[in-house]
Amino acid sequence: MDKGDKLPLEDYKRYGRQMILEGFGLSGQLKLQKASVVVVGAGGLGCPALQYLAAAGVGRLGIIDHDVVETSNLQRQILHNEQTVGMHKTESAAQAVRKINSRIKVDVITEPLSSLNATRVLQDYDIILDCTDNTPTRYLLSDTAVALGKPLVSGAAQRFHGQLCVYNLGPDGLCLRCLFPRPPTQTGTCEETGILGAVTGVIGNLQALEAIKIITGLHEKEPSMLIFSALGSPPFRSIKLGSKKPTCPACGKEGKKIGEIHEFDYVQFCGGPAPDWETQGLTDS
Amino acid sequence: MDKGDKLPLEDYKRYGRQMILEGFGLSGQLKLQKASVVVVGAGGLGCPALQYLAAAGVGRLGIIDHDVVETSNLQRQILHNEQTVGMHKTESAAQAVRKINSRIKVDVITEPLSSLNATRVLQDYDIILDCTDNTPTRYLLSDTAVALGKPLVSGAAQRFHGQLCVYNLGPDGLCLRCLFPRPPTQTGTCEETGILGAVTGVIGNLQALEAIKIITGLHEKEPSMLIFSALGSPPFRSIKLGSKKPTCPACGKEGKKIGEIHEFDYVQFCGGPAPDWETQGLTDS
Amino acid sequence: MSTPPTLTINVEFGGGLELLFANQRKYQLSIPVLIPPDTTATPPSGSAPPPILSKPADITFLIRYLKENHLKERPELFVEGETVRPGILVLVNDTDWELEGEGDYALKEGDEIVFISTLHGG
Amino acid sequence: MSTPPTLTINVEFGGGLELLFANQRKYQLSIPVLIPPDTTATPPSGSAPPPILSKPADITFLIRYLKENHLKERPELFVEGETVRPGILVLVNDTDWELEGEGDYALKEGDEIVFISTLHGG
Ligand SMILES: [Zn+2]
Ligand SMILES: [Zn+2]
Repeated sequence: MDKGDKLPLEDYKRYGRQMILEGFGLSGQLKLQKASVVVVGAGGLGCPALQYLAAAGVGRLGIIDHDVVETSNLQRQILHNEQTVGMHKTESAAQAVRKINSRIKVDVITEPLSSLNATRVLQDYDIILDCTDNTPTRYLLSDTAVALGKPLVSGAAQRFHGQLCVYNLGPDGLCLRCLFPRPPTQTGTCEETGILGAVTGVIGNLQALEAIKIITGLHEKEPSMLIFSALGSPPFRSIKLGSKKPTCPACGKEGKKIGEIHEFDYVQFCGGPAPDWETQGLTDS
Repeated sequence: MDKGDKLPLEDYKRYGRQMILEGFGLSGQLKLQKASVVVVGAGGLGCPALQYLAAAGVGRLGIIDHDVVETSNLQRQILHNEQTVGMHKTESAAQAVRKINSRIKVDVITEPLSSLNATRVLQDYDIILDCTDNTPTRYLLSDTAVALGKPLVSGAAQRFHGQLCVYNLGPDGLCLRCLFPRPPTQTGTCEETGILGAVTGVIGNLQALEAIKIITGLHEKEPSMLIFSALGSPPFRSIKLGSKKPTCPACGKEGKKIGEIHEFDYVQFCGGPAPDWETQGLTDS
Repeated sequence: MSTPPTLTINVEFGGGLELLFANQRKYQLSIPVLIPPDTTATPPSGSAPPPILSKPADITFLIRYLKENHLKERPELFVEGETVRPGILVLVNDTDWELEGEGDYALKEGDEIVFISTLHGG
Repeated sequence: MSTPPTLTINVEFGGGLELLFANQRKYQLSIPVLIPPDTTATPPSGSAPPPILSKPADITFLIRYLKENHLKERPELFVEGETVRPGILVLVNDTDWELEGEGDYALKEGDEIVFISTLHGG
């Protein structure tokens, strides 16, 4: 898919408003064109993220989801609509993404992500966006991103709150397990919490922005987490995080690691895929 | 259009995820259903704002713009697409909005906003969103919002930067002229500056969120401005602002006002409408 | 009898944790400067014999203090043993507590300690 | 001869104003605590006769100081007379300078003064 270092004249017109930005230029646009991003979850976070990645001209987008569109999704999952209710979210989102930008490649991956397929499915992409809605998949994505050496742009949203963090970026970038070596003990319930659509929009949008910054070399790579609270004053708070921890069970130094990665970290106890107890050895490859 | 205090069963399903939020509930959804919001500018800010207002179920949306969709818009104006290039932005956006939510009323206003029609066009709506791209229209909107006593949710974006401020909210809410009594002297050029799509997305999204908070009564009404810089660390900064100024030429106290509102404040010297020198007296009505 | 010296700190809850604390997001607390090495979280009262105060109040103390004085429901969603449960981020003046010594961080006048539950939804 | 006392303040530019200041967003400046009532922005130098210092350095002084020492191009986009041009927001420790006395605000050690150009694009 490499088109060399030339951009069609049409693309100058289309992407000109971002190409004239300082530090962006033709080289930035070419980097976007050659880049691939996989968006895991085509829901409240994935929809706005896909939208702005496609509009900016990221050359290849992967969309992973195995759910179908439901009416209750429409208050926030803005790539889906009344006509696509019942369709797979991947197909519905891909249709919308192709409409925004017919010139990019869109991969549709309609299978549940598990420790069995994560490496295979994610390895083709430069950057992984965590737009999922559950903790086990978040750990699976973090561990896989570490194993594959790829940055993971992680977003989360619930009620009036949102969070954004880039994991495993650069040689010092921490991972999810550096912060929380083991997943929270599951409380047994998986009832749906409330969520305001615009909150997922803000976070998903910022995920696209982080990915674009990483691709174009504009990311400053300081480890931090952004915390958003729609009713808060101030609404945004940035938290300084440390670097990668030598003791991290996922990305730490061999011999210094504390704790283990368990296969059941990846299993949702309320409707997720059945556990496969054969460990995948994702920790180091 | 008042449907009373009942919500169709279908809407419980559709909006349930936001209705279960604390402080929202059925009454919040009914308030949204009865509310009307006018979005001035269907560009980089207006598109994401319209999207999330429509998805949340705001009963009536007005879209004001007199431009047509161009290819150079597509990197950020995510309601328009390759097929709607050449179409009026209002029509293109309305088409997308109706697809997101067929059950809301959408008004298409394809005329340039000026001091001659602003009051008439804006008076029917509860909240005004400033999604415009020029200073004269920003002053026209602020002065008209003051005259009509309506909150103005103002967004702006340029290069890697964005700003968000709610003007004229509640009895003490300041207006644009409280901050800047007169418009910046125009430097004569109107060349287009660079803009990253995701930056307009974040701000437009937040404008929808502010409108939803105001409508549902969740807004805390503390005067502040949010400053966003995509490459900054931290990226967001909240600024405390004062209340309404008695000396403000627009919203100040009669007898204490300093300075005047000029008709030429509303005129773009680079391609805007021809000035109408007959003053409209928007300052107090 | 003299009151032991106290320090004032600001505590904030986010990400939903405030729901466990009477839905109040911000607390201003007066806590003792020094605590006994094996202190309970009960603040020293004037009538009891004064305990031996030998250790500065740290975040481990604060967690216990919050649990015993302000936590209203489902303690298992806030604490686990002597620390917070996995998935809760603790910030000392907007910095991850990891960088500040975690539970052993000695509280200082005016510190802002934030507990944020990480979110999983999307 | 003794150096007049100075205070250290942090200045930041945003919204595009940094482009006028060599594209550098943050400056740490040492400025005199006291300035002559009719001061020029030239910092007092050791060799010149010491001026009469009678007035605390305020934001009006800072604006002139920035213009004369750090502004690289198009001064009309930053200053207008003795103040900033319309459309520039001045913040004193994250608060609109309006609430702090505008140009007359006397600078204090460690103050963070931010100049932000308001945006018009959309
Ligand atoms: Zn790690
Ligand atoms: Zn005013």
